Amino acid sequence: MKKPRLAVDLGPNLVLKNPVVTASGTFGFGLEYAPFGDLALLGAVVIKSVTRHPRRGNPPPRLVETPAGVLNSIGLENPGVEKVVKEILPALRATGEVTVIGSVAGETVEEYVEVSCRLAEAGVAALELNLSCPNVKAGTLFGHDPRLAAQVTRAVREALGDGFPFLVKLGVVGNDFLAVARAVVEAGATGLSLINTLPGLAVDVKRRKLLLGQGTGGLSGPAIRPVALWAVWRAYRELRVPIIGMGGVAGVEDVLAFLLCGARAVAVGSGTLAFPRLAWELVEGLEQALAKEGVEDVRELIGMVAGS
Amino acid sequence: MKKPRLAVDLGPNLVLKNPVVTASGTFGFGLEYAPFGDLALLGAVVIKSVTRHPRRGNPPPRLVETPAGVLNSIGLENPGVEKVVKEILPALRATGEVTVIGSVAGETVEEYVEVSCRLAEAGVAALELNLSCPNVKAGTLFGHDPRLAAQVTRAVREALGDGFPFLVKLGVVGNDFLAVARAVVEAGATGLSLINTLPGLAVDVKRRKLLLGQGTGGLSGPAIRPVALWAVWRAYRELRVPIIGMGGVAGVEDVLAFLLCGARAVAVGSGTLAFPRLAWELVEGLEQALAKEGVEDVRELIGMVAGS
Amino acid sequence: MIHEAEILSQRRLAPDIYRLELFAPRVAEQAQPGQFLMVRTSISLDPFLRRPLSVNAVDRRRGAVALLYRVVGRGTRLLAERKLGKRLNVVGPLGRGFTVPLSGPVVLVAGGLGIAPLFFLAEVCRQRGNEVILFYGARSQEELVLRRELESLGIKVFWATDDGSLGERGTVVELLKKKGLPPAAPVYAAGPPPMLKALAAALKDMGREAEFSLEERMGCGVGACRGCAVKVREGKDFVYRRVCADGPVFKAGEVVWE
Amino acid sequence: MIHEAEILSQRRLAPDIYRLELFAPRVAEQAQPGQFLMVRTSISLDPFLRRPLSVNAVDRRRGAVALLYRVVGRGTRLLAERKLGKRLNVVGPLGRGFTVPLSGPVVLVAGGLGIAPLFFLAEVCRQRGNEVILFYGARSQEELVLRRELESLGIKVFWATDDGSLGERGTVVELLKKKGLPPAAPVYAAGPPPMLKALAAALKDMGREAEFSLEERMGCGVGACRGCAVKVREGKDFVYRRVCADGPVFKAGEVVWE
Ligand SMILES: Cc1cc2nc3c(=O)[nH]c(=O)nc-3n(C[C@H](O)[C@H](O)[C@H](O)COP(=O)(O)OP(=O)(O)OC[C@H]3O[C@@H](n4cnc5c(N)ncnc54)[C@H](O)[C@@H]3O)c2cc1C
Ligand SMILES: Cc1cc2nc3c(=O)[nH]c(=O)nc-3n(C[C@H](O)[C@H](O)[C@H](O)COP(=O)(O)OP(=O)(O)OC[C@H]3O[C@@H](n4cnc5c(N)ncnc54)[C@H](O)[C@@H]3O)c2cc1C
Ligand SMILES: Cc1cc2nc3c(=O)[nH]c(=O)nc-3n(C[C@H](O)[C@H](O)[C@H](O)COP(=O)(O)O)c2cc1C
Ligand SMILES: Cc1cc2nc3c(=O)[nH]c(=O)nc-3n(C[C@H](O)[C@H](O)[C@H](O)COP(=O)(O)O)c2cc1C
Ligand code: FES
Ligand code: FES
Repeated sequence: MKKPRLAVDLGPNLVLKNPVVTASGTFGFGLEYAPFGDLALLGAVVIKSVTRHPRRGNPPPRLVETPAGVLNSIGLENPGVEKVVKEILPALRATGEVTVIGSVAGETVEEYVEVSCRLAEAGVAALELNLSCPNVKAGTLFGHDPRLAAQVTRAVREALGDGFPFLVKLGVVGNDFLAVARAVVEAGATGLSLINTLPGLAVDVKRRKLLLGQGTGGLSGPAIRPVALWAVWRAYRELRVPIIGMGGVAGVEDVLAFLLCGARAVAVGSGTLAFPRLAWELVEGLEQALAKEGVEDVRELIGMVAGS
Repeated sequence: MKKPRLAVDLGPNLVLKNPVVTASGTFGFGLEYAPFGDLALLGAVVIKSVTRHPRRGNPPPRLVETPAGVLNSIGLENPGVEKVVKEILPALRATGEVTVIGSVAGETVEEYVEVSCRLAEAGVAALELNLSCPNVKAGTLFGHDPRLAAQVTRAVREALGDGFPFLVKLGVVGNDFLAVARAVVEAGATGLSLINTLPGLAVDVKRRKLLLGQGTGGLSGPAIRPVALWAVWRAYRELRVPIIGMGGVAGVEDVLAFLLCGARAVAVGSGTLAFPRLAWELVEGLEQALAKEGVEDVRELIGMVAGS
Repeated sequence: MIHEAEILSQRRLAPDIYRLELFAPRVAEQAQPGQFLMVRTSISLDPFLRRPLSVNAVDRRRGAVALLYRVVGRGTRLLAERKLGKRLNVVGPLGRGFTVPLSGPVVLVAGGLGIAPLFFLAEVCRQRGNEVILFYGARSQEELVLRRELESLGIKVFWATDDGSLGERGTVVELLKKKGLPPAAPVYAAGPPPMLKALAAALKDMGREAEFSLEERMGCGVGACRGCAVKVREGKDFVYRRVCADGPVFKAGEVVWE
Repeated sequence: MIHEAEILSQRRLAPDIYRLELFAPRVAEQAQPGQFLMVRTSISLDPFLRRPLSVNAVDRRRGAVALLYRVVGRGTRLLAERKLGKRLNVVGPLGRGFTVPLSGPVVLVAGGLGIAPLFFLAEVCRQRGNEVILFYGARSQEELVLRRELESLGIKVFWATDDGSLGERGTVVELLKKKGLPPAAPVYAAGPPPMLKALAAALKDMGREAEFSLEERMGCGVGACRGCAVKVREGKDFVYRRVCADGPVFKAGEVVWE
């Protein structure tokens, strides 16, 4: 049996060796999972969102389990771009030929631009602008307003120059996400990352208080998979841009589902928490599934789901 | 031990004997569940959404199970308001002193007005305007646009007159639901029903097609509970209007959580599919829980969740 | 209607096929052939929905109800792991079963697990004195389950297997076409959709009516959610009927096969 | 790091407390007292996350690892239902364990299930020749588990129960204050947060440092998700540390109790 071709591109300057990547924030900076497998075998490692200054994150509890899901309120804990560029990226690169995608968060247009440029200079293959973190004050400011989202996208595009690939990551609750998606694509984003966590909360009924230290959080995991597939399908049909799909991936069938709905790559998030080797297993499983079905090139699947 | 008081009001002209109601579409027209318990013991029976003309609904499959959830695409199958008023409501009333809340769906302002008036004349205790059905073409048209939502609300308010209680039911994906909520409250709605299903889809990977006959559907069940609690909490804090909270209720703790977040009544939806007697069990369970905690009046809980 | 039924026995009949016996006297009392139970397979919220399973047999004396099922997914896998003595939460009996003439021969056509409701029907028909002819097909000999029980009912069985390991090689519909039907005997069938579709076509050619037990994904099982629609002819048009409450047994001629 | 470990035994020690033995030679080889495993309790997607459980004992010769746990929710309930011979998926050993001096007496303070990691620590200390003094409190006599095993270790145990059914009536912290501590012996503790908080205050008054094993809800267990934050003093300010990777063992004095 011929080995199926797994490589996919996300725009002109970003080719991944396979479509399985990690979702920002669930795989740390990659190093935490190095004991579980060779990071270079993954399509890409998308690192935890990085801000200009270090952030210590939200008060605990930061994480609650919900039915088939996870509610988190980490609050963008990260050591700041300086340390990421100087210490973490070199350490990550020292483990092998890892394709790294940087994730950028911020409170102002300037912060997005500065962190993007620092990470790009440090040699990441691409960037993801996180405009949709539900767990910090300004987190969804940009992602909820097509105008602001376009503004930050345009500024980053101008600063990075024409060829540099970057995607914008959006959520789908509380905003007209297709309008925002259209706006950022017009403003120069290479593509989209869909979806970020859905806003949610849990209640400590005994104590009559919100369970998470910060109050509200973001919902992820298999629970949200149907919504994530819908968002990818909608965005692909409307915009035909490169999309990294994510939300509840837990098996090879899920990877295939996202690809069929129009994702060019699929990110594994909460699934890694439950199954540390999941990303690697999905690379292998995808190859096997394609071989079994006689699909020679994974790109044949992208967007090929038929309607009703 | 003194029996706790369970009665709640949803605005000036609607008192429910307890806060547990059924969610539209998951309890049929009530009659289907009459073999399982006395409908008069429930806070209210919210019936399936009714349209002017009969609708035969969407092609099968109409229902798929998802992790801790249900994806449905029923497509508002209902026999039309004529038959509901002439045959079904009388039959429902014949079972006992049932508090019935009518649910109204439509494609035009006129249809909402007409169906609302017919149901109100037929003696329902209150109405719910379903502006958020993700499974029919015009389903979310009104619910996604504050202006249109206000327009239909105002028209229904004018037709029903000042005192008649009605709530507007909204979803939270793809729209700025708080803006819509604010608009319908200003336009005369007594309160809100939150939340309708989240848009979602499932893929038949083998056949490379969307699994539901109609393509996309609406996600409900425990999977969406954190999102539903968040929406109720947000709307209560912003608007302080009567809210029927729903989404994933499966136990007494969930009822308490919704009340603490600001719901005055709690609807049981998909939970009934899995546990046919759930609504009754929750009435009993709520009474016991309150007695155990020494809460004399369920209204003491409403909105009382503390922040972080 | 809701029963916490003790598991009396659980037997593996073929690699993926199990038969489970419940202590549920009220179900045993009331159930008619073609009716089904909604079974809770998990104690967690995933899988969330109940699974519909036909009543496969009842023993009124012992208050026992048998279910026959194939492990095809998570729900049935969890069911197969349930242990003796534990309780299973079931709702039922639900749905409208088969309508059987008071006397005369009847023909039953079972494909695979379609034997689940038809075994019960065969038993009841024998008790009432109908002559029973059963066409029963499966992938292979080992999947033709309940053979001894069927033979002891004193009915005529024609076997078919895809691989020819028992009875005629080929489908049960081909076998039926070959053997022909006794005149005027009503036909009852259950099995996978492709089989029922082929059978419907064959029966139409023969000018015979039949009752089919259909399957569709179910939510409530009691007629409330409208999740289990099946397309049914109505004049020149069609309507959707509820498999759970209007069926699961339908006239073969009224079903619109997609 | 990921092991499909066969369940060698599963024993109920008290109404809600179980001890489970796994065949996991690599874990038995590597685990240090205070380290933990991330255990998959379900085969479905709900509950979704793994559960952290301390290594309670290892038997290197048999390749066995013991876990001691209380059934408090769905995850642990599912675990209690797991049967002999089946496999359990575990990740570990994870985290940073206790640091023990090469010789001299050590004091262990266990509240309830806090005995889980401290039993392992006591064993290792005895093997290395440290003198071990254990203060062990629980709600009642029946929840003071592993009594025989503890006694056979040849250590000094002071028992406390809330109801006075065994040892001193009252909390383990009150008992410790009453009995006092041998000078200079390092202190190791594990138990519910209120107990640790009270113990921290008591030790501060005595001017003693200690190592505490902390608990927090966990996502990954390997330091990646930042879900398991604990507030730790840093100069006049504070930072959040990861219970899973920076701990679960922390210096008592650096923890900020809320
Ligand atoms: C009235 C009725 C009576 C039935 N009686 C029996 C019986 O006696 N014995 C028996 O073995 N089975 C019977 N079935 C089928 C049985 O309900 C399903 O096999 C079972 O629900 C599968 O559950 P699962 O969790 O194991 O599979 P799932 O994990 O839910 O699904 C496994 C696979 O089957 C598909 N699937 C599941 N349910 C359906 C469906 N209803 N229609 C089409 N595809 C589906 C899924 O998409 C998936 O591919 C009956 C069904 C109905 C409606
Ligand atoms: C490093 C570490 C080691 C541990 N070692 C042991 C051990 O050896 N033996 C043992 O019995 N337990 C131990 N625990 C605790 C154990 O992990 C939890 O009891 C278990 O995860 C509960 O799972 P569950 O599904 O049964 O309960 P759930 O259904 O998840 O929860 C039951 C109740 O406990 C609360 N809860 C659950 N986990 C936590 C938490 N981490 N912090 C605060 N509240 C929580 C929930 O809110 C709920 O009220 C350890 C925890 C950690 C972090
Ligand atoms: C613990 C945790 C932390 C996360 N942190 C980030 C983050 O820093 N930046 C970001 O863009 N997304 C973050 N996410 C969102 C995920 O990248 C992903 O979009 C979401 O979890 C949906 O995918 P999943 O269901 O596979 O987890 C986080 C998710 C989790 C569960
Ligand atoms: C099968 C099904 C049918 C539904 N039909 C309707 C409907 O007709 N009108 C409506 O307003 N909501 C309808 N809903 C949405 C529910 O009323 C409820 O808002 C939603 O399911 C969330 O609650 P749950 O998680 O408890 O099910 C339907 C939901 C399901 C599962
Ligand atoms: S399954 Fe709900 S109507 Fe049939
Ligand atoms: S549990 Fe993920 S960092 Fe500790």
